[in-house]
Amino acid sequence: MGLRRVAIVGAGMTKFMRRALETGRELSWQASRMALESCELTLKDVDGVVIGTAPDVFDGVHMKGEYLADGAGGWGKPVLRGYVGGGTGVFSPIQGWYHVASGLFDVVLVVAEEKMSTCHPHPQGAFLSIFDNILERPLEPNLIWIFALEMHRYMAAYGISKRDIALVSVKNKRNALDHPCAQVAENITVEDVLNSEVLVWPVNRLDVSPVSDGAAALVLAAEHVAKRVTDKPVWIDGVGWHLDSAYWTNRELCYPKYVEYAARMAYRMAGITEPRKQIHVVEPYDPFSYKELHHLEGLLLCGKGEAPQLTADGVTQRNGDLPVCPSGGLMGVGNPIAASGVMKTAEIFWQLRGEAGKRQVPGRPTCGLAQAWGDLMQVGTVIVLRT
Amino acid sequence: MVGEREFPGTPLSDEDLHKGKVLTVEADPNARYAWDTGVAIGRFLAELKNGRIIGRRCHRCRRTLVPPRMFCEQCFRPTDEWVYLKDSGRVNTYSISYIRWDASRVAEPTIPAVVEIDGAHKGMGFLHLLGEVKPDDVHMGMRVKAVWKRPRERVGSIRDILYFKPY
Amino acid sequence: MGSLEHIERVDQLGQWPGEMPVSFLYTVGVAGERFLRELMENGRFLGSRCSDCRYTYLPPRLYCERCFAELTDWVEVGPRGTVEALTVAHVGLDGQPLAEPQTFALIRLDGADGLLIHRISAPAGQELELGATVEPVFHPRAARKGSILDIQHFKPTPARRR
Amino acid sequence: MPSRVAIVGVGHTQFRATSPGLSYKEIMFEAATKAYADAAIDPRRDIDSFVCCSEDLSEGTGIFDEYVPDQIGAALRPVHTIAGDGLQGLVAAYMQILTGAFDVVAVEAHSKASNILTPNYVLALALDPIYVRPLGAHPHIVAGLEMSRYLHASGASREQCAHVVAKNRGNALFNEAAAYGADLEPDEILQAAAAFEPLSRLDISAAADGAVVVVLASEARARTLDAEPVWVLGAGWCTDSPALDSRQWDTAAYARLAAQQAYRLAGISVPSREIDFAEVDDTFSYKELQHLEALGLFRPGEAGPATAEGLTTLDGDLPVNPSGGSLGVGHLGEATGLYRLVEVVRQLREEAGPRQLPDVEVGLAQSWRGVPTATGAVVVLGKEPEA
Repeated sequence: MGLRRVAIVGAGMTKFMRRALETGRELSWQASRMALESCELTLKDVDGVVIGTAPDVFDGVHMKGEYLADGAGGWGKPVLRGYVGGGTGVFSPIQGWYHVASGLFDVVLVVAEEKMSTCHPHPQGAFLSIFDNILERPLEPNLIWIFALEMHRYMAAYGISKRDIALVSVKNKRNALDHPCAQVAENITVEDVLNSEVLVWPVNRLDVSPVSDGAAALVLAAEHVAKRVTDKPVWIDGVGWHLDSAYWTNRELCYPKYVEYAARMAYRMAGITEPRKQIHVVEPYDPFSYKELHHLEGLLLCGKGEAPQLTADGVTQRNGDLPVCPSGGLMGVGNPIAASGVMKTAEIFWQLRGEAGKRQVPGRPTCGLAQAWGDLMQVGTVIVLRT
Repeated sequence: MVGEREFPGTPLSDEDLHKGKVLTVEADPNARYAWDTGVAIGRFLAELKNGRIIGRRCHRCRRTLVPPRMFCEQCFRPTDEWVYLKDSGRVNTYSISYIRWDASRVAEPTIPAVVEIDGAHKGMGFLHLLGEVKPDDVHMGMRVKAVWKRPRERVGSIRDILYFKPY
Repeated sequence: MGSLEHIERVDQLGQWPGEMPVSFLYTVGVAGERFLRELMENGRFLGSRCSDCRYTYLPPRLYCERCFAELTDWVEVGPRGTVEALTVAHVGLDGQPLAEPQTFALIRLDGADGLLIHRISAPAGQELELGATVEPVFHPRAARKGSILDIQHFKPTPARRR
Repeated sequence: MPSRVAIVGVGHTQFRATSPGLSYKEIMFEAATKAYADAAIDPRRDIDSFVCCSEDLSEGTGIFDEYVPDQIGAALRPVHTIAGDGLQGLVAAYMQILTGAFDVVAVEAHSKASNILTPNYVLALALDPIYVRPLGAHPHIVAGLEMSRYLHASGASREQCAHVVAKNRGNALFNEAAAYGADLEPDEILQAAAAFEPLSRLDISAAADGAVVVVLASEARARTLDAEPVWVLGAGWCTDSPALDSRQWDTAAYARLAAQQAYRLAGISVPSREIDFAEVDDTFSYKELQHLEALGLFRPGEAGPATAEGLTTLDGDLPVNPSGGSLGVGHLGEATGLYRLVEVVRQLREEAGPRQLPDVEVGLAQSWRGVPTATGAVVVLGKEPEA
């Protein structure tokens, strides 16, 4: 659809950590440099930089994109920071895509960073500021409230149990044991999830991804550059994003329509008509266990309310018919908000190149998808990659 | 292969951070605001002070919107008139919270809910709390009614409603 | 500005107060640890040097922003430096006039390319100008915390010793 | 070659020191309504994508992108936020159209600066938290230092800067949207109280509230609309080092590099001859001079004398900031650059009323993100498509 094809040619990331010694700028540099080295490019080769990072109150820096710019390779270059809440991580490569597809850029560095440990007494305090300033903040909501409300609505609409949902935590935390950057990888059981501390029913401690520090980066290139620097370019064949109304208490929460719209936009661009058949490996956004299921449905990879069965049947296991979150996802690797979406995109990149090591899914996948979500249960961002 | 690479990053423990093993700088943002409530929310708050819930109606799509807004996001046009709604409704969804906004534990759980307001367009409501009910007795679709602060205690705030209770 | 409805009661136009209810705890980072500890313990300034770009960062950086190399070449710079820019602040963060105007300078420490921004204080009657040579005044060792504020301020060097 | 991109609609509110009785949503709605009426389009049907420009801490809301869609007709549509000036939002829209995947894209930016009770504290959060912020200084010391350096390096004088203030506030008298029009003599400005020497209080633009929306369209789509298109001939944006220690202090390197990119796209080789008028950033008086030189509209050191001689007045050889600039209109936060682009559009459409410049074909709008950033953007607009 775009005038020019755009490929991902390199990826890098830091460990995801509860607390990092590095400053946000240092984390950004670590991930960016690794991404450039992975494709043997240097900063000189980079024409433009895209920075993805979500609320400034995590890092405790106003105009955080400016602050991070040198660590992200932006010195003396065109730099643009975009964001769509939690959807930012997958939006950042989309933003990189339109830079290159526009014809104005040949090589773009996409960098996402979050240093949530800066925020005290707890990063969740920062989330109070995402609620409506006048009608919601006075009620002193916790971030988890709204997801508990959505999860409950989803469970009720389709008769889904907490046990069905807990399987996602078990799978993703186990997958993450093979990820060298993982923060909360472990072997747990469904019972462990159900017996973990109840935070906001129906959400238990082990249904929630952690707060994290970390950065991740991608190198995007136009076709003529991509073919020169690698024999394994991974093409960005479809991108989509949609933002629904801010009035979340006016919307039906049991189904993420905005994810469906974003997916349809990306599928149209990528020529995907039967997503379940044409897509081989997916990294849907899983900051909470139920979100993976919710998103599989929104991505039209199964019918409404059917994702739990898919999970129970083992279809979404790494060696299943449709591997879902082979990285370990946010539930296992960690969740430095924007960086985690770039991590997901990087995972699909590595999977399609056969470079995912112990996490490699079988069957030589040629088409994969990464998706993120965020704001007030409001935004979907989708990217479709092919070899 | 990615699994063999050395990934950067230096994890710290809580102790490293708080017991001086690494150098740190503390800061208080002192970021304070006074947001203009505007036409729609200004009126909504004024009516809460009066013990009433008010919405705005769009004549084109025939929806009555709450929280009210001066524009219809579906039709992209100004909304047309104010409509008083009832102070009752139904529980659209709810949860049971054992934590505060800052993640600290509470002794008695609170029950956040989305309450669809009677008189508003189907499915439209706002976030509030439920009260005078045990968590186990709440169910989706339950009829609830606002419990207001006493008139002289109301200030024109969403908290002029203490909570919604079954009725 | 246009309003979609006539405002009946200007005395009832409302505002809702709020704030960012958090505080921040920043790590000083990999390069910052080395720089600030040296400042605290020995009152010495360490820069980090990129030999390819011929640039010595101060404060030091872990990486060169120009070529992205990891910087491992640490060099002592200063403590004397040159004033590159000056400003006298008459207004404080609260927007109110300061009781005492404060002078700030961009200082290039000898041997560094990067510029330090800090308070500068000259004895009464002594005019400060661009190009002046200055040196740091440190807090006593026991009072230093590993912070940029371990330097109280800079002051003009009394006489040129060579 | 990609097709051209046109500005097909502009809309904005008046700009005033305060905007009591109106929420940010309500002022955005007004600007959007006007822009869509100007373009004669229905956003719910005709706009493919929306870009909003905001920073969380200017709004007092985390991930502010949540609250943008409804009042600009963007609910459940592709919407994203650029954490940058409106001109950076505009280049994001420009690139989206150049990909060929979007025909019509709207850009929004606004200021509710009056709602920030502690603006200097908020701005101080943009300073480096380790090395600069602990000094406890008002962030405008960065501008005081830079002005000291600029005057030293360029030979410009405070008097010449005062001419900038007198000119821009005078121009604002002819702009009904402007908040701070005034008839002042340079001498009166020089006598104003010192703020951050060499800056006086009157050298610093004051904040104002307001909202701006601009609609862009592909050439093919622009041809089908009633509105007279104004063409984007070139655009560029750039970030110098975010760190105060390693950036260039004498000249505005970011503006020079952004202009190079824009001029290359626009095919401009002698900007001072090919550009008829300019709207350049004048957040602080000296910045207008520094920017004019960085943009190549004057040689280094010549913008000051030229301004004092009246070359940049409404009837000068190169009118600069006919709108009144930030000094006269008010500083509009992230909407600053976007409103200046609106002024260029109005001048090229010959709709500028009492401040209409005669015979203008090509105009330039430039933005700077303010202290403590070293980021700016340049957009060159032209009346007629090249033959």
